[in-house]
Amino acid sequence: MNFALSDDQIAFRDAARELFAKEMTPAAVRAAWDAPAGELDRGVWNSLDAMGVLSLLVPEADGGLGLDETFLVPVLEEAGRVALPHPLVETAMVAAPMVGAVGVVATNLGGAVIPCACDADQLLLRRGPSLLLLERAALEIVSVDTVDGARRGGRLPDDVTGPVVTAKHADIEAALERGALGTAAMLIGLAQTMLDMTVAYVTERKQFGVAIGSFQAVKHHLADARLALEFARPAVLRAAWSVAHDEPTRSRDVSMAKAMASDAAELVGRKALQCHGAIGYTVEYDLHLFLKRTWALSRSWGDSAHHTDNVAALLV
Amino acid sequence: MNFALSDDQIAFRDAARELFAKEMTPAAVRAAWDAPAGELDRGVWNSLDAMGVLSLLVPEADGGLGLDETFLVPVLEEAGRVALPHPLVETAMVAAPMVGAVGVVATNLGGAVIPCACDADQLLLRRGPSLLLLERAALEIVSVDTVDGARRGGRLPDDVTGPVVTAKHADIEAALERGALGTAAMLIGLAQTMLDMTVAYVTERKQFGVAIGSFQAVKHHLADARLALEFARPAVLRAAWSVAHDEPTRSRDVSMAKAMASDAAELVGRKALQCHGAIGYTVEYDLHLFLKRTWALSRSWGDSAHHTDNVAALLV
Amino acid sequence: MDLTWSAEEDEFRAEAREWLETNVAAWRADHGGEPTSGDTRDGFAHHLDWERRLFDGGWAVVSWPEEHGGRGASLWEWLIFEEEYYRAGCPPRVTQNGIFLLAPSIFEFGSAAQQNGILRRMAAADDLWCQGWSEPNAGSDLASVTSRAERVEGGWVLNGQKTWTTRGAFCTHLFGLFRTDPSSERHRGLTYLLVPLATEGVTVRGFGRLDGDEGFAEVFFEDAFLADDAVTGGVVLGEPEGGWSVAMATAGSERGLTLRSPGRFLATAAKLVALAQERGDDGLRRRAATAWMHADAYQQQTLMTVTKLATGAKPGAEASLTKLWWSELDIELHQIALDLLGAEAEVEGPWSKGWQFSLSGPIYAGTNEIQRNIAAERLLGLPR
Amino acid sequence: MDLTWSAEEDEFRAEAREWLETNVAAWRADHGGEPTSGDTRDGFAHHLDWERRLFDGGWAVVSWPEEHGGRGASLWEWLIFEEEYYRAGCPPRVTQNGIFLLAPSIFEFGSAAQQNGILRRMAAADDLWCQGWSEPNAGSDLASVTSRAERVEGGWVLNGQKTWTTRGAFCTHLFGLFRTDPSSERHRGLTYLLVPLATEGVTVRGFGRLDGDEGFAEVFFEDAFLADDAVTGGVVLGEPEGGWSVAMATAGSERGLTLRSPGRFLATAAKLVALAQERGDDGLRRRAATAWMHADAYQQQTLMTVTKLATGAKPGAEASLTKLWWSELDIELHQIALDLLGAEAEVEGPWSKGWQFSLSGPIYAGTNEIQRNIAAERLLGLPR
Repeated sequence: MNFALSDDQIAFRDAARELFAKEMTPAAVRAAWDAPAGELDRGVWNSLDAMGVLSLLVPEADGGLGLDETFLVPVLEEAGRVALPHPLVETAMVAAPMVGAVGVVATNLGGAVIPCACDADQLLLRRGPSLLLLERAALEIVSVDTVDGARRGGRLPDDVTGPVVTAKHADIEAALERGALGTAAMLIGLAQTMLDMTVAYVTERKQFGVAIGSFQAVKHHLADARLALEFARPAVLRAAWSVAHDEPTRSRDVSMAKAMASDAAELVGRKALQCHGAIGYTVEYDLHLFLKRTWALSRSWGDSAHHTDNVAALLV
Repeated sequence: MNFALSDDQIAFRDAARELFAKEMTPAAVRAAWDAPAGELDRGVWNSLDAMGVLSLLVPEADGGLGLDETFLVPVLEEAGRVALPHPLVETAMVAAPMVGAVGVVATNLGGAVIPCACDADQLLLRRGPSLLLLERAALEIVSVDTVDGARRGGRLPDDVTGPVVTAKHADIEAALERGALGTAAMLIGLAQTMLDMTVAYVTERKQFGVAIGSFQAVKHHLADARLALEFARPAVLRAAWSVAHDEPTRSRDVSMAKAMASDAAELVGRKALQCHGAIGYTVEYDLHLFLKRTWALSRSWGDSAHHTDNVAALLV
Repeated sequence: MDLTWSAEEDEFRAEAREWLETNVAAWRADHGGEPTSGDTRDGFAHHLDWERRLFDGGWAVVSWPEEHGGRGASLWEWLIFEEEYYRAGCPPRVTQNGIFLLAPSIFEFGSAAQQNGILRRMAAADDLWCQGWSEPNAGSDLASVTSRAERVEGGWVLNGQKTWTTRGAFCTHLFGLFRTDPSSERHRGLTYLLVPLATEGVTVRGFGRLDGDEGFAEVFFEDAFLADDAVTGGVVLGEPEGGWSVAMATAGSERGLTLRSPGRFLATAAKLVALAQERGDDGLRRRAATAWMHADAYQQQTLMTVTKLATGAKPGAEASLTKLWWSELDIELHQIALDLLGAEAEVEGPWSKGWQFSLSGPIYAGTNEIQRNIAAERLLGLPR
Repeated sequence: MDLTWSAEEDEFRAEAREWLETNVAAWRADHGGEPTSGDTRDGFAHHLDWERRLFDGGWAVVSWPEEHGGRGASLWEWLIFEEEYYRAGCPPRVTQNGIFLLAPSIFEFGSAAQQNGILRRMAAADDLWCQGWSEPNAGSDLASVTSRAERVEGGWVLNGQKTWTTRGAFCTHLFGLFRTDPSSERHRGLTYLLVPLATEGVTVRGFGRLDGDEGFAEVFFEDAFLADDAVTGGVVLGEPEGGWSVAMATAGSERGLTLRSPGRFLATAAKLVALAQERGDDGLRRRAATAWMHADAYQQQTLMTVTKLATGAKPGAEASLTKLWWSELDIELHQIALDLLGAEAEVEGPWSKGWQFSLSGPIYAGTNEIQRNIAAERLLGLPR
């Protein structure tokens, strides 16, 4: 029994962290809000590609790194920390094991809209019992206004058809599991950033002559936030292991990870906004970039109730 | 529109309050824990009888006061404040309008056990589609250990039979509504006492050189308790009006009253115990008398979920 | 005790309902069916048009005396009006900060000249008032205001900065506190001033709220000369250096009965219940019913409060409980709606917009942390 | 990273499971099928019998060195043991306050003579230790202890009162803090003493917990003479007047990894899920699944913590988070069970008993208010 990341896993994560710190600043996230559909900047994406992150789950025989989800999940937590707008979960976690490294992949598997639909090279589409892989360039995509502008959502008409990747139920279930797991990891990272920002703010902000972080009510809000994160994070890491090793509990473990990460991130977001007060309530301050992504992801790839019901069903 | 009690209603309530202050002290509640089955002291009960409370809902033609639930509900709130162990809701609220003033009445309509079963003169029993009225003396009653010792619970064998009071569905529904309404009023009173005790305790109790009520965490616990009570109380009074005037919304209003009073009293109880710390966690201190009655009543005559579902059904 | 409405009140309701339903439909039609948010530049103009229709119909300020543009309605009638207003789907009031925050203080502290000069123009939406309470370093701690006004011949010279001024970029006037005794501290030495935003030296910069609408503004004062007669009846409300008590009266009404009436939440709760019926499971339908009860309880508690006020009681610290309740109720209603919508919730729409707005409730008008302190200290008597 | 158990650990688990299942069944049978609560006088005797069977089987203190009655198990094995212990339905440990609160301090601060004299007898349930932290006016504020010990020839004279002493009426020894420097204040001048309850001048009065069991005691000291050799190896643990740091080490372990292991809650969660399957609606089954996840998350978080400790980290203020989590989890589990039982919940039974016990969780071992302060100040670095 050993719950610690290996040196290799840590090295991967730290490399991603360093890259994101440099290239995925809040200003870069704002740029993703503003860039026209189809023109998402690919600088950071190309760096991730060069690091091997995009093909991490692709077998070595197919030119990938042949590693597993316990390597990718810590990287996705880092992506959450910076609110990376690119479809990294969709591409590296969901699509790559099925179709290899084929560029930027967007998908409708996760929810109501297709994030980064116009920015993708390929679209992985669920249509009835099948998964199709389509060239984006050939498709008519309708933009959708989302609360998080960096989601860059789109929709497709119902009658799109194209080459079938798989029609196996198990493949689609596994893809959904990987999507939920990757999104859970993103949510942990988002929550960590929102907590860190809030701790910094309440330590500096003074009212009534003292830092507002010295008020017990603020302390208890943030202790609750820290508490939720403390117990959601191991659940996510355990789910990564279960998926990587195809444990019999993998579906239950992934659902637990997504439910707990969604709940924790929503809670941290609420506490963060409340402890910021008015400053957090403006788009000029950065908090909203993380808050809105949290709301989007907490209900994508199955919301907390959906995954809790799955756990309930699997506990019988 | 006038939400205030009339002078007559206030006079009734205040007379009950005065009586209870004298005769239903915590020591008297403890005596009800200790008295053998069938030997509940009837001092306070006889005074209530003399005041007309027991026959308040009985028509004047039948020797009662011919008043309505808006008179009885404030009295029941007072009964809750002192955790009256006698079956006042069962007798005055549930049975009296159906069978008149026939002594102490216990019933199985409210839940899993029959409170004060051995102490009653009559038992109002639901059996299949009928309500029966039986002489207690003729029955074999089995005592049941309950968390609240003053509940004095009993059970009867399933095969008891006797004279039918009514077999009309509407009568039984109305009796259940009156029971839920009366119990909601008791819960408001219980919550008020637990809050009052806690405010007094945290104002006096010192730790770290100051009254613990000066800590923001304690303040916020008790503000939440006060908040829940503030909004549950009008819902109970409104339901009394709806029942008294047979408003079309009576079932929904009663269910809302019971759900909100149950939730409020449970919340106040939790906050009260936590703010007391260890002292509240002993049977030598009085808080537990009110806390345990709260737990019993919040789930009797339909718990919060049951009544919330009824509201949901009636909102369609 | 009598929980029925009188025949007159029923008549008032019927009249309000008919006017509101007819006129809000006409207004919508005149602005392309679904007018944009009143917190954007274009939308604000549409909403001003609505405010003027309300005024012309005699519904802008029903509880005010007729001489100032109202119809002298009772508190009961005001509650009925509010219920009908939101039931008919009428839009948020872009004039609310003048009507609900400034006007009560004008009624209590204003001279006859101020009342006559200010109130009717406010009701008619001729003058548009925004509040100038908060500053970058004065939020919950309102008494730490540093914007200052220096007395000069014929007026005041203003310097400093206000912020979080709702719809400030679209308004014409600001009311707020300024430090007029430079040696004073905390709540002493503050004066309540009325300031036309067109005054030279005053700069307004709008900025985006959480939902992206330009609902906030910063207001900068740089040696701005405010003439004593810049507002009819004078620019000082109440006594000079007595601004704190005037502001507290306003803050009291801000927190109290008037800012967010039960009608608003009853309307949202009805929509939520419909959504839950349409797409909820048992668990979500139960949560929706709980939220509906919380909205209805707010109505009942308000009726109880108005009963007390109608028999002469003064509004007290219970106002803190009311603020806690409606602000947390609003979040509850929208949270459940988002849970019902699931992944669809991220698409822009009335529920996601309402959700974002609801999150401001526990922050503005005195944070809920402050309100809980007040409830504990003033209602329960816990030590400060 | 490797989330599998080794073959040796699986073997340890199998051995523990077999021994526990067999022996707990035998013990139950020997005490009439369902032994009464260990917090009553009769029940305590039954539970002492269980403790002695555990010791004889080598399972009383698995993580202690063999010389003191343990089997030198790793933290991993201890977790496995705890999981199996509760899965087999074994009873609460009536010796726990000695084993989990005093023993860690004896290991860290005790002389060899104290370790040899005290630990094995504690493990064998020959000596039964209760804690003497709280006093009537020293609860959360432990440093305000006023019970005092005066140094005299050959020993100490004790005066004062301790209270909330768990199972004090059934124990033989008490450990606690006494003020030995009468001029000292707060956490200075306190000495950690070990006191046989049979000492003349010591009076113990048991009293009822919330559930009515005599689980608490008050302990009065009236000129009680505590001889230096009343406990083998000496009655002072650590340095005289250095009691605070010894107690903090104990309090650290009380809050930390050891007092309430995940196994206990995993077992309760499994029972709750079964109850929800049997009689829950969708909403309640969902709540039960959420609580089950919280229990399982505690297990995962503990495995992560033990990984850190196994690689040399020291337990830190994260222990406050652990205490918050298990205490609130325990209430959640029982609350849902009571909601499933509905009106039946008022009848005495394991769920209603467990519910009452769970409510003490946020109070004892440092209130959850104090724990949240610690988490905010020490983990997040917020100002005191």
